[in-house]
Amino acid sequence: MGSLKPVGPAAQDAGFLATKADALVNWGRKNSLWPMPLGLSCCGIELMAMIGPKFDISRFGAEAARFSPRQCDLLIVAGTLTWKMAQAARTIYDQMPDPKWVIAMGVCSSSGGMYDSYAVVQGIDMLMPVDVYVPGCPPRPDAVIDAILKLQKKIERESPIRDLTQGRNEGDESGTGVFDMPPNDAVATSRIGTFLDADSEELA
Amino acid sequence: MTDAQTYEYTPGVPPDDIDHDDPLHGEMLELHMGPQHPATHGVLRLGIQLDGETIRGCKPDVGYLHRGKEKSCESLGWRKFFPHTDRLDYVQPLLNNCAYAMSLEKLGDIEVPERGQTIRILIMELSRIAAHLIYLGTTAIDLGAVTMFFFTFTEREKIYTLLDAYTGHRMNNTYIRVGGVYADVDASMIAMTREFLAQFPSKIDEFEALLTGNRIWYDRNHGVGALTPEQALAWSLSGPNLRGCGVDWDVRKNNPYCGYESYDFEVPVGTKGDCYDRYLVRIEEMRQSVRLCEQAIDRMRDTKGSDFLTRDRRYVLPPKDKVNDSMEELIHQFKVVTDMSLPKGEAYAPVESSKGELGFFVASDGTSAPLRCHIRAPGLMNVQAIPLLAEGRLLSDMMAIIGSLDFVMGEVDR
Amino acid sequence: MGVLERIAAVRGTEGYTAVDARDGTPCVRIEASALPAFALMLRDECGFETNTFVTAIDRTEKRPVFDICYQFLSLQHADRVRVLIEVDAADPRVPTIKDLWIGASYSERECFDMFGVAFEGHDPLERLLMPEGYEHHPLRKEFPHHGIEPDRLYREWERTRSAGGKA
Amino acid sequence: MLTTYTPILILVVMTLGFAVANLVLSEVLGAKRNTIGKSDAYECGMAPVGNARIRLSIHFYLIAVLFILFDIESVFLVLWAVGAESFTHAGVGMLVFTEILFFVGLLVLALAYVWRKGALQWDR
Repeated sequence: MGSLKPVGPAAQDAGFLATKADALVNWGRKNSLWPMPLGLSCCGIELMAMIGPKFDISRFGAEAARFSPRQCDLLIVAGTLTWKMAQAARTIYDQMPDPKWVIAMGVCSSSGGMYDSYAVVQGIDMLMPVDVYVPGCPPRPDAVIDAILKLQKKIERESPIRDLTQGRNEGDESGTGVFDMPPNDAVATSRIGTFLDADSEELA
Repeated sequence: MTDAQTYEYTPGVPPDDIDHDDPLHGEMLELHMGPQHPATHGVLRLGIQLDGETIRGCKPDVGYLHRGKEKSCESLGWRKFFPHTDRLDYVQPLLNNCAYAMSLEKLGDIEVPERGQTIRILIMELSRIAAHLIYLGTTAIDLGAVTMFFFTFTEREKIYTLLDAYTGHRMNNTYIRVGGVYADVDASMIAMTREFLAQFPSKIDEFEALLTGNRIWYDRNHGVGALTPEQALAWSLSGPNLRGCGVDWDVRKNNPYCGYESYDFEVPVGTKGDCYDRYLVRIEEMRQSVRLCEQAIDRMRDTKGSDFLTRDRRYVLPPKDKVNDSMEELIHQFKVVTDMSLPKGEAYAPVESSKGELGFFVASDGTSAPLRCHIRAPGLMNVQAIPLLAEGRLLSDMMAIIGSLDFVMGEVDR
Repeated sequence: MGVLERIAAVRGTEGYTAVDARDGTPCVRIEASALPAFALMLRDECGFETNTFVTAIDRTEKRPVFDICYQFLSLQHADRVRVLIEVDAADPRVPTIKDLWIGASYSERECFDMFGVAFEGHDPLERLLMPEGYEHHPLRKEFPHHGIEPDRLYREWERTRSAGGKA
Repeated sequence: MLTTYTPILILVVMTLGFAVANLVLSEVLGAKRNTIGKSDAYECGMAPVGNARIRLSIHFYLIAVLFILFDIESVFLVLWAVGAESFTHAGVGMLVFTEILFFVGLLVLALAYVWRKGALQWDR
């Protein structure tokens, strides 16, 4: 599986120092992704099997599964996210220090899966920006390891030092010193607020 | 350690016999042992009131994994609800399948052929072993024995490869159908199962060597969360939690189904009803399941070649090759796929799951979609009993209590 | 000694009507008001030590009624009994059995949460599965499959910067 | 002109330098993204209820003080153990040993008193 996108011209003119420093920082980041296992349902069991002896993600430096968001940089949402749990999931995502990435493990977290019901979030990208989606119900552990490898390729092409030298990530859009990581709504076009409300005529 | 102080129990209200200006009891610290916590084995939230280290009040809050399965069953219909039953108690998917299939067979008086029943017993006992391995692995890692997690998951991976060979998928394998099983079991699978069953008892001895005599495991579990038989029955506990307190009740023995009465196995029963007894009961249950699996495999030989799925075409899909060349089979398939309807009435078929008595109460009005499909979850009763065992104890005992009650949130929240 | 004989031995034949169930479990239909006495008799005289479940069946497609359905298990006799109570669907109201079998409290809370059946005497009758601020009862037949505004609580959750404030 | 203390100086500079460098680098290089809720206390995904500044049971303080008491005792024992060799050469080995025995005996007495009063037993 080659790199997702060929390296664009922007990287060439970023100057020697930035790309080399970026490469070093990205190399360090991608090989020590500490997962935050948000094990919600069946995918959580496959997540444990992945951390277990047979599939063993410590070969990729990702086995230090801390259960506190403060010490993790990869949030693996494994299982069905319900609307009652949505606030807790978003709070955990907010409380993770930057840089952070999100893997939506299984179809339930990617797009609501088999549950088109009144209580299930139809895809966690309505709540938080997701980097890699893993199909499968539950996906085999090697599918999730493949997702981590894809994420590592994605991290390789990030440019933290160049953004730093060009002062890009200092400011914040809303000017209140408060960042908000908007959901990327890649799979489900954002349906927050578009559900049937109580007195809509379709219900009558 | 003083023995189990049992406060006069009113749910969620800390006893007021503590005067708060006595320096030994500070103010009440309220915290969430929340939906995202390694020791709650899933998304359960406990609202805990702590007085120093002692739990004064504990109120479980469930529903963080409520996916509305009973509602989707009413719109999906009988046949399409099978994959949902895998995701109920997701550490033993096939056992939920069998429970659901049995309640439908009871509703429609459908006879499962001999070989189908034997395969089901073999599959259910393998799922029970897998579920108890998850209990052992996660409870041990919560109490500090990290190697147990890797030991039990190595064994569980072997069961995954077995089920992969039987059913085509490691987990959530919808292999059971109304009236039998989906595919036959051939000689290579039986050889693999025999090989696994041959080496598994020695692995259980390894687990016991690591835990049973272990001083830390003994002190963390002995006398913690003690249950009297009357309490267990009043709180509708069942399965290993009930047998741990000395009540000899096992649905496989007392309401036998699927041919269990013709198998010979014992039912382990504890004495004191504390976490340590529940642990011993589950370890012994794994050994009994191995015996059951071996007997099921021996029976497989003399029913070789006979059909594993009933021939009653009202509920069962005809084999694919027949459908292509016979008009009648094509009509059967079309009728079953679009509208497999069951006769009017209610039915409840209890099954001995690894957590307790699991059953599907199905009410049908004669159409292809159920009027009501209530899932009787033993896990919900286990969660309900947490405050009874946890209040008055130290916070670190909460891990042993939650581990030993052994519930899975998919089944609790449905 | 079958279940119905045991009940008849204690109570004679008035006050309940036997119903034959599809799966052969002895099934009895009684009035809502007779439940506390009947339940106490079941537990003490007929030996039904534990309650298996409490649920409701929404029969509003044919008649505007709910069937509240209890099931009890007797370990000493190794048999089960099912009790059905018909309540009006507009205002389903049934006395609680939580004081007799405390194991029934979560089943009753779930039945209230899903159907809106009011269990009198069950003092903190709160929702079990849906979040507190939810006003509808999902398992009623008229409730739509996709739900009504499932994300309302998430939208209204003002993501507090400072600590405190209920999620 | 390497005086005998230079290695210690290098060691101090290295350790302090390493610690300070880490702090400064992470301060400079780190992306300071202050999102909503990031500064909230982490309580398993929920907004924390109540506050943590409450009056704790005195037991915690008691256990802490007892720990310090017996910890300092071991510090003195280490001091004696380091000098034991030179005491025996100086001929006062036995005297110092009896003093240490007396010191330890006194503290064992204290431990017995604390044990009997039940301060070590946690949940009373």
